[in-house]
Amino acid sequence: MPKRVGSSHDKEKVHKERRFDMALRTLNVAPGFMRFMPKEYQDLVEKGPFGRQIKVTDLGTFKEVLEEHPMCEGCAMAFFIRLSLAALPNPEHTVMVGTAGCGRLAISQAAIPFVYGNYCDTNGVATGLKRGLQIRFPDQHKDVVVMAGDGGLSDIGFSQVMHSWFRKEKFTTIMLDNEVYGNTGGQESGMTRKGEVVKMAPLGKQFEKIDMLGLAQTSGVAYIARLTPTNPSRVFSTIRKAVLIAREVGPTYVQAYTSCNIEYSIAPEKVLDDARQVEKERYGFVEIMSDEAKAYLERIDAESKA
Amino acid sequence: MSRYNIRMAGVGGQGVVTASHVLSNGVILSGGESTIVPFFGSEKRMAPVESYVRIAEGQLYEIGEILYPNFIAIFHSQVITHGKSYTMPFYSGLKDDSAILINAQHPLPLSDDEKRELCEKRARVYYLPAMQIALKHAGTEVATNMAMLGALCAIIGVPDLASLEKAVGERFLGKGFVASGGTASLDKAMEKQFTHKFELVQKNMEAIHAAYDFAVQHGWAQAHSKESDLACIK
Amino acid sequence: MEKHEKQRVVTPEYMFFEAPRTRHFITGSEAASEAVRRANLDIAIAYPITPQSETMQRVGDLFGEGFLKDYYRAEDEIGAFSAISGASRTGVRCLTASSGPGLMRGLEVIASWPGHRLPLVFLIMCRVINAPLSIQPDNLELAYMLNTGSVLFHAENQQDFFDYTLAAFIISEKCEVTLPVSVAVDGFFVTHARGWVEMPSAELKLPGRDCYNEAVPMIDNENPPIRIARDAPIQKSNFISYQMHAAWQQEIHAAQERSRRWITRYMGGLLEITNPDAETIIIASGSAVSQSREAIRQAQDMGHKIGLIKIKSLRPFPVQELRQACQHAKRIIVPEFNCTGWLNREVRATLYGHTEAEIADGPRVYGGITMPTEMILEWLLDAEKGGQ
Amino acid sequence: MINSKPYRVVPGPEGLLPPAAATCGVVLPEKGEGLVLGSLQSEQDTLLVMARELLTRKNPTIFPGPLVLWAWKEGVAEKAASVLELADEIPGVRIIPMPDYRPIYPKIDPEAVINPCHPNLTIWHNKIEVCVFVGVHCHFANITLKMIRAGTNCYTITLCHEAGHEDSMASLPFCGSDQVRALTEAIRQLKREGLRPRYADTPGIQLTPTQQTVLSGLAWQHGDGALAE
Repeated sequence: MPKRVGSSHDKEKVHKERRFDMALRTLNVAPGFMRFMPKEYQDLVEKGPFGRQIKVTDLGTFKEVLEEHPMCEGCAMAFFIRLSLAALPNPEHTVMVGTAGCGRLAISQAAIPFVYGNYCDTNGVATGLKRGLQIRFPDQHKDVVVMAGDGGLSDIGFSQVMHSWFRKEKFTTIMLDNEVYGNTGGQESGMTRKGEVVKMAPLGKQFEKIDMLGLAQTSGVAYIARLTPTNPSRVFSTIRKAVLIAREVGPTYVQAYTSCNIEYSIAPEKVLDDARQVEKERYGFVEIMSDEAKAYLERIDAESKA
Repeated sequence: MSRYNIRMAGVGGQGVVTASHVLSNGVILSGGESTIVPFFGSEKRMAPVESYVRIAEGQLYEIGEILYPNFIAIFHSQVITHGKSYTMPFYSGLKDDSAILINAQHPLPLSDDEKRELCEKRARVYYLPAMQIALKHAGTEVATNMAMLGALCAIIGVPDLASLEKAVGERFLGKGFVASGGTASLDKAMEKQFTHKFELVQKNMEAIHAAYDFAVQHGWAQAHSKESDLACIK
Repeated sequence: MEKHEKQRVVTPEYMFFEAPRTRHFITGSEAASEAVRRANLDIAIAYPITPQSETMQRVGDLFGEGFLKDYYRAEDEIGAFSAISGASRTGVRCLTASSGPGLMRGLEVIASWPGHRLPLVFLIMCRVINAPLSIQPDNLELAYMLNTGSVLFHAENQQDFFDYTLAAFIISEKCEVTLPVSVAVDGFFVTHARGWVEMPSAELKLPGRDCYNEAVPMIDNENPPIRIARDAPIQKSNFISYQMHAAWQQEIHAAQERSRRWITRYMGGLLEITNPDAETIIIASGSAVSQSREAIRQAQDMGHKIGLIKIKSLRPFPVQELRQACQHAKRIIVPEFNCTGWLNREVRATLYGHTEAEIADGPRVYGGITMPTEMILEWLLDAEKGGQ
Repeated sequence: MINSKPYRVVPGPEGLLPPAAATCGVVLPEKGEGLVLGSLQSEQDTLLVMARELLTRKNPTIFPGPLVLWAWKEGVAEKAASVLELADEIPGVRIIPMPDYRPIYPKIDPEAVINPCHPNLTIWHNKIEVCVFVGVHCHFANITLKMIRAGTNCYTITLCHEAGHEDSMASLPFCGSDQVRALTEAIRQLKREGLRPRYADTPGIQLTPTQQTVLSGLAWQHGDGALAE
């Protein structure tokens, strides 16, 4: 059961626990100022996910870090982002990195530090963030999570993605794969499927969808997963594993099918049907883990049970 | 032909930019000069969209946003109620003795200050049930933008309806128009609703005519503008 | 114990002005890395390009010796500059460097640092910009740097390269500045040549970065607010007025202005004047200053008194100081090591309406050659003749 | 010399955007000094000007930023307390926070927050003609101050923890709780000297309608401050 914050006793308890953690101090409203705080902040302080374990079944019982966002109605990407942010093992110690694309419209609204730099730079910036945080807080896990689109990671940001993997940088890269440049209005990306007629591919795309999973394997990424947002608890466990393994073992990569219902003309209410179909026909659920990553997961599972 | 600086404001998907193109082209077809420039952010849902139409007899040199309009067309009430406007308040920069056309069935609850300022500017404020007109006459609320055009056209007196009809035809039947972003996708969806593209044009024109008549009947037409339309009297 | 832990932290004032110094005959690359040794630097990210590499590989050796906490060779300049921007956001002291084509490659990132309010030091070892290719010195790249929003110094020699680099870290991290500081030097002429450099003891180091006293929150989850989206929201829309973007740009240039106080305090001013009462004046920056000094000596032997204004800070530019210094000037020449004459344009724009002097459109060399003192002398004598 | 007259930082509205005062020659004060309308003054004179403006202008409002809203390190609770003491001395004052700097979707509630992406929504809506920024990171304070000067007639006061702000009408640098308390004392002094505050009849802090709604809607909130140290 999630820790419910109701009675003053609980409140006191939560508060005491938080005292030991610097990050949670940024959630302590200064004495006397609570009544001037906007409701969303009061809710985040009282009912937020910080400093406690959240399970997928807890959705709806706590104040999520992301609620309002300006993405399209029925957007699968927005849904996946919401699930992923809720699944972060320690949102109070997580930094998100994004780049141009639809996703950042939602991610930037979340109650998690968000870095938006330039075109192509996500995995370079994440490298610097991770190393800087490592210098300043050598005894504290600080999770850095890149969340960007297929264009941002497989085209313009490709070099930095690959090199962050070669260097074995310890952070998570999540691709929001809508198989098109959605934000700029539907142009071909490297992750568009061969033959699709989209903008800038007037004759249909001439080459195959880039095999990012294969590249990740070749580069020695410790945990690799490909999924669709059809199964929230799977999204939860995948994101969680990816973030945890990146702490100790090495780079992790999650590729999620997050259809663009505008550019691929999917009715908002059919978005999840489409995801199910795509999952069944070609996307599937793929999970590739190094032995070291497996051992690590087993170890922390055993520790948490002990 | 008077000089008009028209600021059109609405939210994504309403066809604000389309309406501005049609209006502008209609003016050119009727022998005048006109330019437009659209602006939109990159938020996806209910994003504010503005388009600026300049109308003149002679050559137009200015570019960019219209910061000091003498006509404002509000396509969606959220422009006012949610501040979905690039400049705040929605009538910022409005010249004295200008007109505001708002798509709403009933007057919006403006604050006392807003009412006072509009009154001081001697602004005429017209509420047009554009969505209802579109539904009734075109059978789809997507034609709301066309209803707005019809009333706008009646109020300022340009272009003539024949030119406007021609412009609507060019927009939906012509090959030269390059729609950006999601507009092209919307176009496709619209086309599916009608068996013939001609029908689409015809329905749009019906919305335009109905709104035009509505405006004329209510005495909004330029020649008949009444003192009672002034914001301070409402 | 790491090497850096054995160093004693001293105030910037002590390091710059009071600590006893000893003289060393070293290259510019050595001078820069010696500055880094005393800078209490946390992380440096490098990518090789001539003539910058010597400095940054020496910085790598410092990492090996334990003076830095992290260091790596990045995949390219965009990778290096992006990563250093990530590190700077977390509150650690940061360094990177480049030359000519590398700088041009990374320019998108460089120009974004100020807007992201990122304190860091960027060393520029000037080199010809392609095409055609050359590895020789030419400082055209600084023309591109002038409008990036970065604070920008132009060092004349090895001593300057040492002093400006150390000062750059402190100025960059001042709250009201919170900007990258770029220290440029002409490649080879300084980086690969030896000169005398006076340095305080290597047992001293500057205080570390005080990141919670800066203009923006750190991305570290340890300081408020918990919702940090501190990078400029780039859209024009209902909830972000265009004004924000405009005010943001103003603020970058205002921050640059605020660095004047610290440049004056730590570097003795934005410019340096020799022979202030001369009617013929040379205005120069970088290696052109050294060449000018020699030309002035020769002119003096011939009975001509020539003034020299060395521009140390290109951004902010010493506008008032330059106007003041040129009030009584009759003739001005602006020797430069680049084809377009960016310093000449700066000088003309600054002095317009503030001086009666003739401003000559040169002299200039470019493509990778030094400026012979004879050339400067020739222009000086021409100017004097023309002015009569 | 052209433009030799010192630049004055006066309340707006100035139109599209005023220049940044720092680029017009206004320099930041040293410790012990303050800035008033762009010129350097003693700390005490600066405090008295601030005090007078706060007592006499319309709808005085304090805008606390993240650095004072969240008790994240030693000294913040103390400073927050000093800000509340200050508020208690300004009759009719409101406290509207700037809890973060992000662009807020879908809508800024001007009775709940002030946001650097569009600060004037809050100034206009609440007809604020004098305000105090305290605990806002300098970058965001500076861009906010310029926009306020562009579009409103609000007199801006900054109690800056760092080097101060050229673009506010009155600015005090290096402000800890002692300086905030010195401002409170200056207000008391003016009152003792016979200055009748504009809102003398409405003592205490006024909640905005949104703040009242939130407060009455949530029972747990009555233990205000219970979470803080």
